[in-house]
Amino acid sequence: MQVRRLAFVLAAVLAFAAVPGAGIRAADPPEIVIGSILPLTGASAQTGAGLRAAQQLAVDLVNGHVTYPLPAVGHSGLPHLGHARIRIVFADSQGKPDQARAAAEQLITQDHAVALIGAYISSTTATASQVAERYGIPFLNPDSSGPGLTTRGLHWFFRTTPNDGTFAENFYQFLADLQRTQRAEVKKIAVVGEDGLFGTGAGDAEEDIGKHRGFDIVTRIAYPATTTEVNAEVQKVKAAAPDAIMMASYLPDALLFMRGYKDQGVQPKAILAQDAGFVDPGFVKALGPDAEGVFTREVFSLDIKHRNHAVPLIDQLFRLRFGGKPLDGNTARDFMGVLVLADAIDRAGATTPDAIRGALVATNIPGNLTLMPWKNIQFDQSGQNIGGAGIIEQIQDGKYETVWPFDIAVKKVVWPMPAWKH
Amino acid sequence: MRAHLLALGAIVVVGAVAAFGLHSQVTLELLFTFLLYAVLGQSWNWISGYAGNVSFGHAIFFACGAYAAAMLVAAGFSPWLAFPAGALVAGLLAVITGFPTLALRGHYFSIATIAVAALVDAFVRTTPWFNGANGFEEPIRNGWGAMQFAQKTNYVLIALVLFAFVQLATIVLERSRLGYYLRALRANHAAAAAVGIDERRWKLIAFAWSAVMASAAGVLYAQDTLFVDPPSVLGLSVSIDIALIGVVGGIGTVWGPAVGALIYVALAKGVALQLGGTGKGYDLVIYGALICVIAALRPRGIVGSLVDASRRRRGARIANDGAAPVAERAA
Amino acid sequence: MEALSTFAQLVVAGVLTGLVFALVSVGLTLVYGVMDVVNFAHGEFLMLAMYTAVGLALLGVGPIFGLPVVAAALFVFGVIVYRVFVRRLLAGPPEATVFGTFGLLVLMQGLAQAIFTSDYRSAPNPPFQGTLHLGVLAIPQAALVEGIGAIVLTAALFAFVEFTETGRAMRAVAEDRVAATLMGIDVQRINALAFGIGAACVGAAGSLLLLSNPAYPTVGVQYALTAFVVVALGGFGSIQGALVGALLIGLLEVLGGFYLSPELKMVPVYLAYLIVVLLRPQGLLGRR
Amino acid sequence: MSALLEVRGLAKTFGSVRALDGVDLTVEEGRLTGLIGPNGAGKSTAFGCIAGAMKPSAGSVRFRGREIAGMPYYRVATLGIGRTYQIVQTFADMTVLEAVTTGALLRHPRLPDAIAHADEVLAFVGLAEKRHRLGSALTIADKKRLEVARALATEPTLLLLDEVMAGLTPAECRDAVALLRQVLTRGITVLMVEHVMEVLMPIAEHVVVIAAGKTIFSGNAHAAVRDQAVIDAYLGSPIEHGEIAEGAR
Repeated sequence: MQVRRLAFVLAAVLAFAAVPGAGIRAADPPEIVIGSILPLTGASAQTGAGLRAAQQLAVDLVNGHVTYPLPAVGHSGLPHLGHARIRIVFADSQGKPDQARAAAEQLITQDHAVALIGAYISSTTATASQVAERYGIPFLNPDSSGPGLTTRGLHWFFRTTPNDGTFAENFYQFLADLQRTQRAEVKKIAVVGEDGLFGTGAGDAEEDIGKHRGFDIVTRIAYPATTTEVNAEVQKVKAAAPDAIMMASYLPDALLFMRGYKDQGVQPKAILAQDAGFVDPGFVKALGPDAEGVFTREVFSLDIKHRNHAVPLIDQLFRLRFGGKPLDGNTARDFMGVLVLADAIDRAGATTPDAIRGALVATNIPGNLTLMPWKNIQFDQSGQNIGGAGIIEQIQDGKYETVWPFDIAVKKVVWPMPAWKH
Repeated sequence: MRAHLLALGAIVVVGAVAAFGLHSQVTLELLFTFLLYAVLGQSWNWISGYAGNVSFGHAIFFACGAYAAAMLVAAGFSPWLAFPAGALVAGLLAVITGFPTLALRGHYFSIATIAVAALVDAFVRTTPWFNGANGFEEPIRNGWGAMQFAQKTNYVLIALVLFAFVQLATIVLERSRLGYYLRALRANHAAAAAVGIDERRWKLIAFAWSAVMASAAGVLYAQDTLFVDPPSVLGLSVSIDIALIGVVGGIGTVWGPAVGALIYVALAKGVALQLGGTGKGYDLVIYGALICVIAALRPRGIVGSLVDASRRRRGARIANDGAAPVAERAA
Repeated sequence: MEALSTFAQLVVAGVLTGLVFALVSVGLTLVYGVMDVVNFAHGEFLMLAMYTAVGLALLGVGPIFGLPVVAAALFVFGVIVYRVFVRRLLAGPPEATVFGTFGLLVLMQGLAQAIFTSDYRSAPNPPFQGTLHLGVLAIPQAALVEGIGAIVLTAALFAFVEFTETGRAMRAVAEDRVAATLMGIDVQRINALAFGIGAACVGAAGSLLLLSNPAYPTVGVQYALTAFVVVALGGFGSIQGALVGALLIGLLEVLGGFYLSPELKMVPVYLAYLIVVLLRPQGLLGRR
Repeated sequence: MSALLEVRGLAKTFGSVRALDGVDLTVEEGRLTGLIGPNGAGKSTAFGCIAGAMKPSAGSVRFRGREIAGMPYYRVATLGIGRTYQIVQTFADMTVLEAVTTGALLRHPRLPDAIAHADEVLAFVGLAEKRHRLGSALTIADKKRLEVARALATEPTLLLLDEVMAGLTPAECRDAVALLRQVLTRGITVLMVEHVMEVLMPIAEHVVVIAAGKTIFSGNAHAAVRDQAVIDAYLGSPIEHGEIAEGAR
């Protein structure tokens, strides 16, 4: 009967699918394979493409001979491993947790990666790192800021980027410094964020640390990330009349809020944003003068070139590979992530997981040998880099200027933020 | 009937052989995902195919199982309890949401399922014990007790058992009072009422069974992925994936969901892994185009149209030569 | 006093939000009412319209002057999609149209990501960015223009369907396709026209929406969901019903967001839908 | 003989139209009762109220002493009232056997028993050799026969037939009447709605005639034909002398 034949065909197809997948690999390549999981399709595909270019650039520099004041760069491969070259293999997480797990499995079992790096979106980093934990492979996360990732007690998980807790701490440290230097009076704080993992993580940290430091959290607002209007949210903020508003939003909602604040005359002394929508090129372009004075935390800025002259050079190399787009917080962190991993493998002198993990634990790279505004790169037992810190930029004359910490600031803080222009 | 059982037996045997014979974790992973989505597709097929009420909110039942497993493990219980617990919650949820909505016609029901799913999503996000947007992450364990394994083999075996159960239940459905009544309701409401079929009661039974199956698949998903949060198990995109598997394969047939799942896995997972490096939405383009072609040319899906073709040929043949073949009937 | 002015502002905001929802839903009512086709790719038509409007804006033609051009472009797109694809779906069983338009949704999402990438794109310095202040109320000009656009579009469509020859033919097809054919109406032409005009409405909506929203591949998804709830609430096929449904939902979302909580602001919207649909399956003003 | 179905003072208004204005009807157990009347007399409305789903504005419909007015069709069927529709309703993509099995499932939940019972009913109505044919591929007469078989499969105590003879050739009518006689011999009570008098004559022991929404005759079929009120209802009452005079002026 027609369908019976089809059912048997189905069974046969399954059988064939099983055989070729045995995955027998050619002789072990001289190269050292690093597996990278990124959102190459789906909503974050554009960001994923940038991260991919930055990671590839780092690998090429490690395999190249041009030297820069950066770890593991310019020695034509890894010196302690007979100058073996590094090869990075990318797998697409589509921004979905289960797909990220499948990608991690492929990189470990089929591509025989000695270590993994990835995965930008916190939920995909969670599942991919669990696969690495199960197989006992070091996993380095350069770019997910969800605080929970390093509280899971994973043995093989390391994170170079500061997390939302650090950034919230930065905000309050910044406000304390301003009070000391410019008599800036901030007491009442509004915490606003989209209701996904990003907004919730940032919002919780901002609220807890704020209360802990004696600030008055006058309102906590979570809104559906896909909302097409924010009238109610703006009215709630207006009713709370905060001195400062902390925002965690993507571009569409960020624009809605800023226009709402202007229309409703919500005039805080400062708007402190967790980058994302507030650093999207579309933000300043859409708001023009109304974007003036907004503060945003950042992990990287081209302004710190005086700390490490490699910064502008790497920025130039990156623009060549990525359509002239400058190095930003995400791409810079991923670039550094690959170097930290390469450096660890080199110091391990072997590609066994334990050796690499040992080298990672022993990592202590001084801040000026990185592109980042960090004290240094050193992991605590939960795998979190304790030397990391964010910087704070302010939009002045349409440009993002580093204003804090003061030792690397290039512009003075404009306080309070200018009134809305009508 | 016999044909189905033979085919099911063959697939179970092949699956078991592949589970033990194979070493490539990636292929085993694809096999596991195929079985999981075949179960999900079949569970959706019971309500949207056999009962004729097209659901776009089916993820809420999948989430019952997934959250049950994650929360039970977080509370220190064995994930195996999630099968009965998830089934109970999913069944109840189906009855509560199905009772008022199952009588709605066509698009009204479909949009109602989206609305219900959005309400459940809001409830899970804002109720403290579901951990809101953070969801749950299961600590790494090993062994049958914790239903977690380093190798994929055991996952495939459990999925195979679940797949076999679900297919068997569907084969039995077609030869049961529920199956006849659902077909009657879809074929002609007036005639169905005349022979005493209470639409709401029988569709609720189908809906509850459908929910229980989806919940079981949710438990397996949670134990394999070890991470559960609203967007990954409850989102509209999850419901859409489940619905599309049923459509491609063929609604109201025993083997439609399995074929749909095979295509889904081959396309969404296989292509993405291979095309992974390019960074563009190519797999979505291929997938969307395939659905459009199938919907336009073969609206009953691949298996569905085969069934129609065979039945029309058999119906026509009987009409003219009058010879009555053995009561054997396919699909 | 303070609470009163907040309430007044919220009501005004709710009405303006509702009008934007009406703007986005008008095309859907026509397509559904005439041909019984719920076009699940409605959101993607809106996304395409917004990208077209951005393209025109980059060529110097702003969202307002560009509106008729985008509407015409979408009209052509709508007719082509009907002739090539939807016509075949209608020949199949009822679920074919549901899943066919679903495939279209996934296809257009993939193409948008491949061609436009997921960057946010908006018109360079769009007009009407200021705010109107009436006493204590503050009304963004963009929202006002979109609101006026919604009312004009609804009225125009209502007039077209009620008073023109083609409009009557469309209502005949909606009432009874077979009878309409017997009356000598070329149903295929009417369906193509209805699908084209529906798409043109979405084109106009896309252009106006660009005043306050950037274009990106998934911009249409949330608007489409709301449009379905609006159209079902107002009664499928009833153009004025969609306007009433949209205003109700706009108010529910904004007031619910303030007096309930922002995170739960969609709950009253979906609850209202379920309550109305269960008590009046044909919606508020629908006749089905 | 006890009355199986008693309809008292049945009234139904649609807006301002009084479709039924006091219909009384009694169906004796084991006998075939005909409900007859000219077009527009309210037969279908009455049938609708009796068969359930249509809620009468007033009056009662008692089946075995139990009030069933306005009860949904499926509940009425479960109580033991089988029915056919004026416009035949078939399960299009089901075979004849499957359709009748669906009916049998009401009393025989296990499929094998239901199929066996369905086969018996098919043999009884003479559709056995077409058991595998698709319902949609049958002639009108066979479709009506299938609908009767489907109703019989639910083992009703009362069978309601809504113009089951409509659209049949004289030969098909004879076959249908023969079938009805067999149905009666199985002790099933039948209420038949028709508007063609001579179809009812040979088999209806008891006839109820309604006109303009009222019962105007109840009794033996042969007596009905000679009853003045019935004739007037069908042929229109003779014009009184006075009326013409007024009209003409």
